[in-house]
Amino acid sequence: MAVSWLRRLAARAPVPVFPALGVHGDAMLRELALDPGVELVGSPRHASVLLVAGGVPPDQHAALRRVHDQVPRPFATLWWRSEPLDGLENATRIDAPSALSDALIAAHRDVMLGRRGSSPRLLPDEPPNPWEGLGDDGHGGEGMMGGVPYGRPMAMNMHDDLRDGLTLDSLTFRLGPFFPALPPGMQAEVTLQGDLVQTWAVQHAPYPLGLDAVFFDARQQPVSIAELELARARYHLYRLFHGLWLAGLESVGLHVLRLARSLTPDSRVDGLRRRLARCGFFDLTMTASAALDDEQARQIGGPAARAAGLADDLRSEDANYRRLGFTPVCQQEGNTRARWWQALAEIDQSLALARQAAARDVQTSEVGSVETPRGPWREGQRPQDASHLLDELLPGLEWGEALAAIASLDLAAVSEWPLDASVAEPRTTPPEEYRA
Amino acid sequence: MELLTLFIIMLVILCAGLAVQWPTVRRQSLPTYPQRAPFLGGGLPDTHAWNRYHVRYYPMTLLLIAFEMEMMFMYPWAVVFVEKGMMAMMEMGMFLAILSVGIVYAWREGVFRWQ
Amino acid sequence: MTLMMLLLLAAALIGIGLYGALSQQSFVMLMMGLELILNGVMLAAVAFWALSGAGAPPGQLLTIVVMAVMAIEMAMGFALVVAVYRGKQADMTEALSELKH
Amino acid sequence: MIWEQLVLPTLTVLLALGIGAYAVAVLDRLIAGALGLSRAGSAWLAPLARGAWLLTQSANVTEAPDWQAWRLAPLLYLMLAAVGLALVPWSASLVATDLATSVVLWGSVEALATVVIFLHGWSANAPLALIGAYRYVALGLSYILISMFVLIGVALPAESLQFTQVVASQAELWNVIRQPLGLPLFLIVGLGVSFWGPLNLADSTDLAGGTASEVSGPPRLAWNLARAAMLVAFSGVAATVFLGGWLGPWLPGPLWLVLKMFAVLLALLLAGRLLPRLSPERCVTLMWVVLLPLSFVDLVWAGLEALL
Amino acid sequence: MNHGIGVDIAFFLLAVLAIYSGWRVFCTDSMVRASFFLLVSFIAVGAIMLLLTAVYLGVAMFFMMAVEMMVMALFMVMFMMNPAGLNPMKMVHQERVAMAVGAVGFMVLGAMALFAEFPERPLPADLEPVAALGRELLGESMLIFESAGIVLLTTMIGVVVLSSHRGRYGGAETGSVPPGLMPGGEPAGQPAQGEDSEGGHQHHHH
Repeated sequence: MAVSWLRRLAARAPVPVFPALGVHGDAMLRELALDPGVELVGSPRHASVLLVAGGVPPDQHAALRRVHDQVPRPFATLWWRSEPLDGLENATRIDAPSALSDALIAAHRDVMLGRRGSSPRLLPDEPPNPWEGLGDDGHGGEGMMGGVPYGRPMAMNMHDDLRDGLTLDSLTFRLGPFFPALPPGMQAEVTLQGDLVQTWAVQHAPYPLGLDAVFFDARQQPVSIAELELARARYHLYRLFHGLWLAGLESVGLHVLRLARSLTPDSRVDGLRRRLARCGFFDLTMTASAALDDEQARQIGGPAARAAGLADDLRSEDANYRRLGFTPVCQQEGNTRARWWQALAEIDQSLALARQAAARDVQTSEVGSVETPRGPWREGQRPQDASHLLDELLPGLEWGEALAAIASLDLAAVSEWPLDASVAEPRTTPPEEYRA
Repeated sequence: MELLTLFIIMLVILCAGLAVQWPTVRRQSLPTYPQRAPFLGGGLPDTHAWNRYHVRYYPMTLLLIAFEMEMMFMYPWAVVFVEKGMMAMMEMGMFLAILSVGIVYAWREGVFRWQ
Repeated sequence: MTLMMLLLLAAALIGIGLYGALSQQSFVMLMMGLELILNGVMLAAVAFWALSGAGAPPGQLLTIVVMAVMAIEMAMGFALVVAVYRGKQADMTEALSELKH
Repeated sequence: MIWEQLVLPTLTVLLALGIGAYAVAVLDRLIAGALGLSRAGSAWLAPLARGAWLLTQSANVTEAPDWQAWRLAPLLYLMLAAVGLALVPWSASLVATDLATSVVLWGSVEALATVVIFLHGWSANAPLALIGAYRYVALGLSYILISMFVLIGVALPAESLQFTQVVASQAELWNVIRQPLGLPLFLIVGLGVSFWGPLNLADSTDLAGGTASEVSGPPRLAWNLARAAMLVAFSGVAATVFLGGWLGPWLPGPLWLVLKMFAVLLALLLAGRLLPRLSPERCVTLMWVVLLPLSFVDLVWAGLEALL
Repeated sequence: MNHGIGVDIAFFLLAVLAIYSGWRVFCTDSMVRASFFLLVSFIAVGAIMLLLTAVYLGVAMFFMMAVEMMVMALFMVMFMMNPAGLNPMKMVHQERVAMAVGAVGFMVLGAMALFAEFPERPLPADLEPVAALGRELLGESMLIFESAGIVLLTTMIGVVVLSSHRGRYGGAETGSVPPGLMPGGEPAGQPAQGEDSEGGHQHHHH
């Protein structure tokens, strides 16, 4: 039969997966990005499997239901370390990281071959506003602008324009928490006029970040600087991956991921930096927008602050770091572009430190406070969420600029719990020869 | 004959494209309302997306209309260029000079930036 | 396809354009009417050129000039609309009719 | 007569379009694989499997789309690609549409492509698709002038706006050497007209797929197909006007053209994978302030070269 | 002029298309559709020109009008309420008069077409329309060519002056606009707006 022939062929395609990231779900995302059998897509319309990775807080279940219902049939859902929503009790839940990729492929195949029905719709089939084809033409509006034609009101002007004197309509919507270009979990109410962000109000902070366990250890006991710095470099490489993916440079992004996975103190990023500079990533893609002032930079802390010229780094207080010749690297401008330069510079510096430290087997001397890649973690004071700063930073930026700015800023709080080591790559401790 | 060929090609492609879309789209019923809502990562819009969209590059478009009109003169000019020799060259010089003045002026006024 | 039929078509386009230009309240729609009139004019010019003018070069030139007029009309028209809108912040129709008085 | 002038050219164009679109998909995958973005399964089967999957997926609908425009836009885009390819001469005699003004007609294909891509994003009635559509218009209205200047440049030595004449004028020296600025500028146009790689402002990742973000199933297949077909059509035109079209020793003309088209496609697909997406504002400024003056230079160069 | 029946059929179809889409321009609710209906009308007329062997003008019509109607659509959407026609609307005045004028115009012109005698002088067989136009432009009608350049330059400048926010006359306003909120940022808009949006922020925060 023709259809079954078509479906058999379709079953062989790489699985288009839309990832809805829950808490600590981004670690799984990076694994899947390198998986040849899986293709991560940016819109649920392009997906055959909805993957919910990580727990989703109850207050975001409604949004998850909406995303779930936006995937066109037929599709399957897969829940990785996450409790399936009510109504999806039969859905597959996977906890072992190694099984995920195969489970995704199997889910796609099963749906295609009809061994498994499409995931059911969770929300009632009702228009967003009570609406029935009212009026002569069945549109349901009143007058020219009134009513709720097709279930929604019309866009009307609410805001004066920020840039020029033309005040036209603005568009208000809530974005996230599963929008792939935003940090996982972040929800914001956005008003656009044209493609310019008019207002941006963060409604739900991004999920706390899972840091590598070594940063937690470093607060209890001296740890190997090489290990600490490698973890830091890896963290920044992950951020760079996201930034590159957003800029449409997927192939370089995967190169970065691979680099992060096989990171040793001998790794170099000079080539990467040259490549990025040459292809115009800094000059043509990233703009000099969303610059932080000193106060904002201080609130965020960490690399973002150093990109704005504040030389604050807890590592300078550590005697052993000083012995390795550590001084904070800084940029001056504090804008999106400078933050990416900073990220590359920090990776470079971390690798250099790791090289030296591994050669001499140096350990941290300070205990209690540690400079995490997200920012300083002083006595009991984890880096706090700073996403509210976006409300001041983003208005006036073009949509792409705004999202690039978000990607370049690391705003989420640091989670109480370290990243589960089994999710992340096998912890790359420095190879034996460096320890000797 | 050329136009007929072109027309037939267009027709065939149109039919082929329809054949790709039509059968499946016809057969299925309308999706549920939640599916039809625009994708915003789980969020919802307040209103329809269609609005009086603030086109941030509108001065550029107006510039283009005037600019493009000059192209109308340039195509016939290109055909007789070699025949007319240096005169056509001068003509072109003048034209490009005029255009350049327009562009430089517009650039100075920030027309190519998002308004 | 005779000259008469071509001219009839041109006349029809001009007639529709006239209706549009006179009946539409908004300035942009009014410009659409004008464009449609010019469309008819261009067709007529080309028809004369091809069937009655023995391919005299000014026939083609006339069409190009009409197109240029169209482009200038559009560019200036929209620029004016923007300027008026910026000044008045009002819906365009009223703003422009105020200009008239 | 009918066979030679009607059936054969039509079949050639349709076959080239179909095979070309498939080749684009395969080639892009191979390039991606070479750049470290490997996917499981054979590269030859993958486009077909993807097509089959899109045919089985149900087509999405938005709340109140502009139905006709939404469903027509991919078809029209595909049609424009076919028109573009119909203009390409495969040999001195084998050409579907050998208009005296085929250069201008290709220019209109580019202009109409802007309309169609805008329509695709606009008619979905969704915020992100809308932004993609308007972004693309900024790009589309900018690159069109560059394309025109570059193409007028190649028309100068040919003393004609006919593609066959343009090819004939390259019998001694290809335009790619005669007008060294031309092909690089024209490739940028190619990236623009198919919104590929660095100029993918319409369907970009930060818009979750832009104009295609709300499209699924068969209409999305048509859209992707059309986009690949447009790349093919563009590569045909680029090979014709800059790489001497069917000209070449030993091999038959059409084969030469195919080889040259492959070369152009390879360059475009590589650029698409290696370059990041430009920010729209930068893109417009770059086009008008840097590339447009460069195309002036190209035109003056071409003019001087043609007179000497 | 001798041509096959195919040309007649094509002409007839294109004529119907041109008139139908021309008419639809004024009775569709969606502004985008209206502009693109006009584009279709232009394309049909351009194709008729192609049939008349006006190779250059016909094709030029396509690309000129594609760009112009694209811009038209942008501005239509920008300045018209309810641009997509989600609610039906009719923004017409003196419709009867307009209709009458349109009909009278059609009839007068149509009568001219029907009853006036035009000489029948078809195109010479060896005419190259494009080259002829080029020679005309560089020969006798040089003045038109050159003045067109000047006029268009004036249009460009006029357009920029009138429409650009940062234009010469907008400059005065810039003085009253507070400097950007952040270094290198865009002006914060008028003072009243600034307060407005701040109020909005506080509201969202707490």
